[in-house]
Amino acid sequence: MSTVLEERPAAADAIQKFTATVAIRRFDPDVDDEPRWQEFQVEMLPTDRVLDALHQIKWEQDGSLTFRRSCAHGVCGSDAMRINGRNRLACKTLMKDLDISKPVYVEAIKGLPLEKDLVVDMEPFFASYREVQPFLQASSKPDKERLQSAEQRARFDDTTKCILCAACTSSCPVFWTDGQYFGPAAIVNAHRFIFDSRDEASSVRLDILNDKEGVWRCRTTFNCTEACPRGIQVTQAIAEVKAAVLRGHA
Amino acid sequence: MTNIPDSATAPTVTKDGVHYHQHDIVIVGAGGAGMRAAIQAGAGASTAVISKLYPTRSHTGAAQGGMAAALANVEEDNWEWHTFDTVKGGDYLVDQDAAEILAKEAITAVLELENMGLPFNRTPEGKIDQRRFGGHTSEHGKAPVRRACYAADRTGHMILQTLFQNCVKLGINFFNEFYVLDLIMVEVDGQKRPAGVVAYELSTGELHVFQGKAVIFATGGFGKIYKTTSNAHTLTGDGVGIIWRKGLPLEDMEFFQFHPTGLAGLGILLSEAARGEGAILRNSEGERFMERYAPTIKDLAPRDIVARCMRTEIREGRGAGPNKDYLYLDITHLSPEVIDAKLPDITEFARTYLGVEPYTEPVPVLPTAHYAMGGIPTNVKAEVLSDNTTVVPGLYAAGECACVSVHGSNRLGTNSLLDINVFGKRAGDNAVEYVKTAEFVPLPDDSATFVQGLIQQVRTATGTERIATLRRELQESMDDNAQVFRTEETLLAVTEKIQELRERFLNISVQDKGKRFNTDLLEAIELGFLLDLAEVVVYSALSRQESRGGHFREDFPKRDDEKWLVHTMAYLTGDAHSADAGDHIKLSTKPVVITNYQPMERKY
Amino acid sequence: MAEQTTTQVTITPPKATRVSSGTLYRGREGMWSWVLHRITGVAIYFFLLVHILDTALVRVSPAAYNAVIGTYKTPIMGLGETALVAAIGFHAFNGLRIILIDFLPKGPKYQRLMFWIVIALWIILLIGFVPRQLMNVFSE
Amino acid sequence: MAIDTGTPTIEAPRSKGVVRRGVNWEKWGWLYMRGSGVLLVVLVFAHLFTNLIAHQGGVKAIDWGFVAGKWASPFWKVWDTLLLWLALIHGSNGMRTIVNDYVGNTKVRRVMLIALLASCVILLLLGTLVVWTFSPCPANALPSDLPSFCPAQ
Ligand SMILES: Cc1cc2nc3c(=O)[nH]c(=O)nc-3n(C[C@H](O)[C@H](O)[C@H](O)COP(=O)(O)OP(=O)(O)OC[C@H]3O[C@@H](n4cnc5c(N)ncnc54)[C@H](O)[C@@H]3O)c2cc1C
Ligand code: HEM
Ligand code: SF4
Ligand code: F3S
Ligand code: FES
Repeated sequence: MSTVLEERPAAADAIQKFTATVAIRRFDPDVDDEPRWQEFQVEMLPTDRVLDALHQIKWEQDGSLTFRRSCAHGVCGSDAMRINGRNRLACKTLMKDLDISKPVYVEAIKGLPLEKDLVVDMEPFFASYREVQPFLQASSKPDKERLQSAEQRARFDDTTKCILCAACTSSCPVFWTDGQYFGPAAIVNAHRFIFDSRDEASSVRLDILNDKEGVWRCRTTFNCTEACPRGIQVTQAIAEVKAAVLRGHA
Repeated sequence: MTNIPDSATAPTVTKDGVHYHQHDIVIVGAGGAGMRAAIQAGAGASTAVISKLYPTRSHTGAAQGGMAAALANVEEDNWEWHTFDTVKGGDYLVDQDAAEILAKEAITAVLELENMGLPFNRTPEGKIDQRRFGGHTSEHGKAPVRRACYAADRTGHMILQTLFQNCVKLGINFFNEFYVLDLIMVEVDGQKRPAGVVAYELSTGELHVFQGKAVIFATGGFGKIYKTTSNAHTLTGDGVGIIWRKGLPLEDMEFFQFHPTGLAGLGILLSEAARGEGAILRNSEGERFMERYAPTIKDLAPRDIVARCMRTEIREGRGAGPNKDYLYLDITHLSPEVIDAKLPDITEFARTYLGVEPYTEPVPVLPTAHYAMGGIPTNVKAEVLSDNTTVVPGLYAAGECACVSVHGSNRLGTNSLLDINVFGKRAGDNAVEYVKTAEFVPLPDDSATFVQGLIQQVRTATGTERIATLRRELQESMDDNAQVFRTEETLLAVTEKIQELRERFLNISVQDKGKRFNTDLLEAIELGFLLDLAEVVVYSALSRQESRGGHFREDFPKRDDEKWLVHTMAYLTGDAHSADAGDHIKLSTKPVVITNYQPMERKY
Repeated sequence: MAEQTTTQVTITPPKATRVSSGTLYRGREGMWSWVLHRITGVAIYFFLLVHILDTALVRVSPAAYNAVIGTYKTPIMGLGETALVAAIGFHAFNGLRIILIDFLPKGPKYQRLMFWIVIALWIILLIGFVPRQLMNVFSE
Repeated sequence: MAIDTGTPTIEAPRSKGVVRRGVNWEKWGWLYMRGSGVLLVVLVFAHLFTNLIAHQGGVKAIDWGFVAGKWASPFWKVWDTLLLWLALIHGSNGMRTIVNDYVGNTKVRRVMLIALLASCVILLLLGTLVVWTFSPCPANALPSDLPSFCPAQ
């Protein structure tokens, strides 16, 4: 069997290099009182991502540039940052998709304590996550798997995709105000269990989120949904949790 | 919620700027293997998990396709067939006792994960659904079998999340962004035993010594010795490197798996699940070339075979693209609904990174460095060995950094997620048993001295070489010379390169001299590990004059069971910096455990 | 991947730029509608405070009330009143949009569309109201 | 609008210990904003329409007599009272949210919340009193200020 495939030079397509300017908001608390902007020139290929630009700067120009990264393809959640004013993963944002006639502005995510350059303290973020009891609570001890229909499984599929990158929470204007709001990521992870047919503790989680700093603080600004690199319908999930709190059950 | 001894209150003292912690069990690495061990360990003893990344950033989360277990939920299957496939897939270099444990315990491992909350895809009856995967067959190779349990194409993500969730539930103590840089070994009654580990805290630059009765290594792979790899930037083999520097052996290092379908040019993985769901590899002529090489299971042949066939197609001029240097993975015949339901993530990778629409266009792919079959030798109890048989009491290893060896010379897809769960659990259980009776090994006064020196040396180095340049040269040379096909000539070329890089490594400098989040400094240290490990890989590969599984010597294209049906054991014996690897690496062999399956020719 | 054609590019050394603050977060319809909703809400609230007080003057004496309400009849206050109606209009329509987002299962999905409908309704409202109002304000 | 990431420390989330007792004001507040919002649309637009559009001359023609004319009818009395209560509580609750969002200093916040509550209560009472004790034809007024139906005219 043989289907004729069109020759399509994809990766090697137009290996045209271009230069771009990257402005990075630098901060080293040991030296700086205030964060400061610094501009770098990078030489990019069409397949290069913002992460490649940052690497090029770190590896060839200024080794002290600091950021987190690991998987480099959008699955580990290390490198959420603000690129041209919006939260994204550096490893999922192609340079060629940005307007490179102007500098590409890169800065740390907002609302969490800035540690150095693009690195923030993630602890408050994870503290909120831990508070919603993000683990299955089921009393029965079956000797095989618990059964779950495909529909029941589909009910919470969207929110299982979360990689805890904090792009959502740190894009939320309510979270920026005082950092006390649970934030969309914690609610997403609560949602993942509240609507899991195997779980028995949804009412506990609904109770936790029916709090001063819980779901009611969400002002449906949709920044979280726009920012989520996993395409999770975050605001939708929050709305479903609100509805569940009002109903009193999942 | 917390039902373990609260080790947050375990003694911490600070002396000379070094922080000392004490826990019964110290786990290094918070990937799948580390956290599976932690769940066992945390329930029975005071446990600390030290990880250079936040646990959920570990590369287990990148695994896509599935986790094998002969549940027989969708068709007839049993663990014995699974054992056979594992042995055959590994080209008979698998220790069969271990493979049997792997296949048998697979079933409980999957059910346990389900019970912990893992949202597997379901069959119409509500049971865990299963899919096909390369090399997994029924009745000893008759036909592909549906054995891989999965959660869309993010099985590893769901495993990592589920394990982390259960660690949160148990209140496990994590030390995140702590880089373990040394293992403290002390001689007690004439026997070397672990006393603890030394870690560098990324946020402050301070050193911490973790004293433990038992130490479990679960630091994952070292794919970053290659340039084109599916592995994360952080997979630099620190754990394996630390063990190596302690003079403990490494097993089967020449066997590195190249996964057939990495995105061309980038190495980002497109799971074998794609082929499990029906995707087809094609050359520039549109031909389904795997039909020629493996008539029975075609595109679902084991990875080593497919990767070699792909390289052969390209060499023979049937590669696609302007430079005829890649092939196609074609899923255009699958309906968009099936693709969206079963392969959503990997199709998105193709869209995002190559701008290719997999619904309608074939995706350019190339083999990518993927998995280290070799590593720290352990027995089936996950205890680390200091030679072919001697156990190091209290030292355990599990996951990709370990070599049990259940993967032999080539790992089957979905067997690694299984490995981390089965042997991660065993490591945890056995460590708990061990600490019940063991005492702490007293820490020597100079516990942190070595690491202090290492850091001082790198921080103050004023050479002229850039870390990134050296690393790139190493990776490129490894890609060119120690990839799918190797010959003595190419291996010697890369040996020379490594020697040169070792020299130049003495003349490096780091620009960041600060203490906080000094990733510049750590990249230098990581490069040190990469150089060490690349050298062992190449040296072991040079010595193995045969072709088997992931190791294909064009100058010795045949498998040679007479001479080489043995594991390679490599030891660091002299000064690692001496120019000639032969001066400081000693190789020996270890017999393969064969129980039921005598080696046969491997045909698919 | 294929060897790259090496176009010579000169890398200029890094330079410091002066703006030190962070950039403004570039949210989309959802965020800006919320900003407007908040601003209009506050504006209406303060107007309401004043409006209750001035209306309370009806209880004091007709003269007092008429004196104060007289100041509302200047063109400046007339324009202010136009702005107030505009604010109320936006706040009200967008308030309904928020309510629909909260209570309709498909609400979040269509939030952006609904935002543009709000803007459309708001413009229609203003087209209906502003000319009339201005005529009233500026006619003698 | 938002605090800067430059801030070196923020409080740990909800560190003050969550003590929940009695009525959950947040939930009811949230519901109230929506419920009152729907009613307010009707109340406010009718109010604006009668005062600015339907009424000849718009705002320019509003005077004491106009108000007295409206409040002579119990229908408008009820209407405006409803409008007063729903809008003021809605607005005050909205302002409370905003104060909670942006006023970090606990003391300042407390003062502002008390001020909000006080002004809300006072204005509610005042407004209600005005509407319901209002007499359209007070004895001491100039006849020219009074609506046409007053006997004094
Ligand atoms: C893209 C991809 C897809 C895959 N798909 C599949 C699949 O479908 N099925 C399958 O079975 N297998 C798959 N594999 C293989 C499998 O995912 C890995 O082999 C396995 O997850 C390794 O797990 P681990 O726990 O050993 O290591 P990892 O998950 O890599 O974790 C390593 C941990 O060690 C820590 N660490 C490392 N060094 C240090 C140090 N110096 N100090 C402190 N901590 C340290 C890290 O922080 C991390 O937490 C895939 C692999 C890749 C790369
Ligand atoms: C005309 C009909 C009105 C509707 C449909 C309406 C609707 C709403 C809704 C739904 C909210 C909640 C927003 C959220 O939770 O995100 C809200 C908030 C608010 N409203 Fe109204 N409202 C109306 C009139 C008013 C009036 C008359 C006032 C002034 C007294 C007012 C002042 C406020 C304030 C201050 C807020 C808080 C804003 C915020 O938290 O961002 N609203 N409105
Ligand atoms: S919901 Fe999305 S944006 Fe938020 S943490 Fe999870 S993956 Fe990141
Ligand atoms: S950004 Fe914030 S306000 Fe709600 S919709 Fe998202 S949580
Ligand atoms: S580096 Fe892993 S998400 Fe970007």
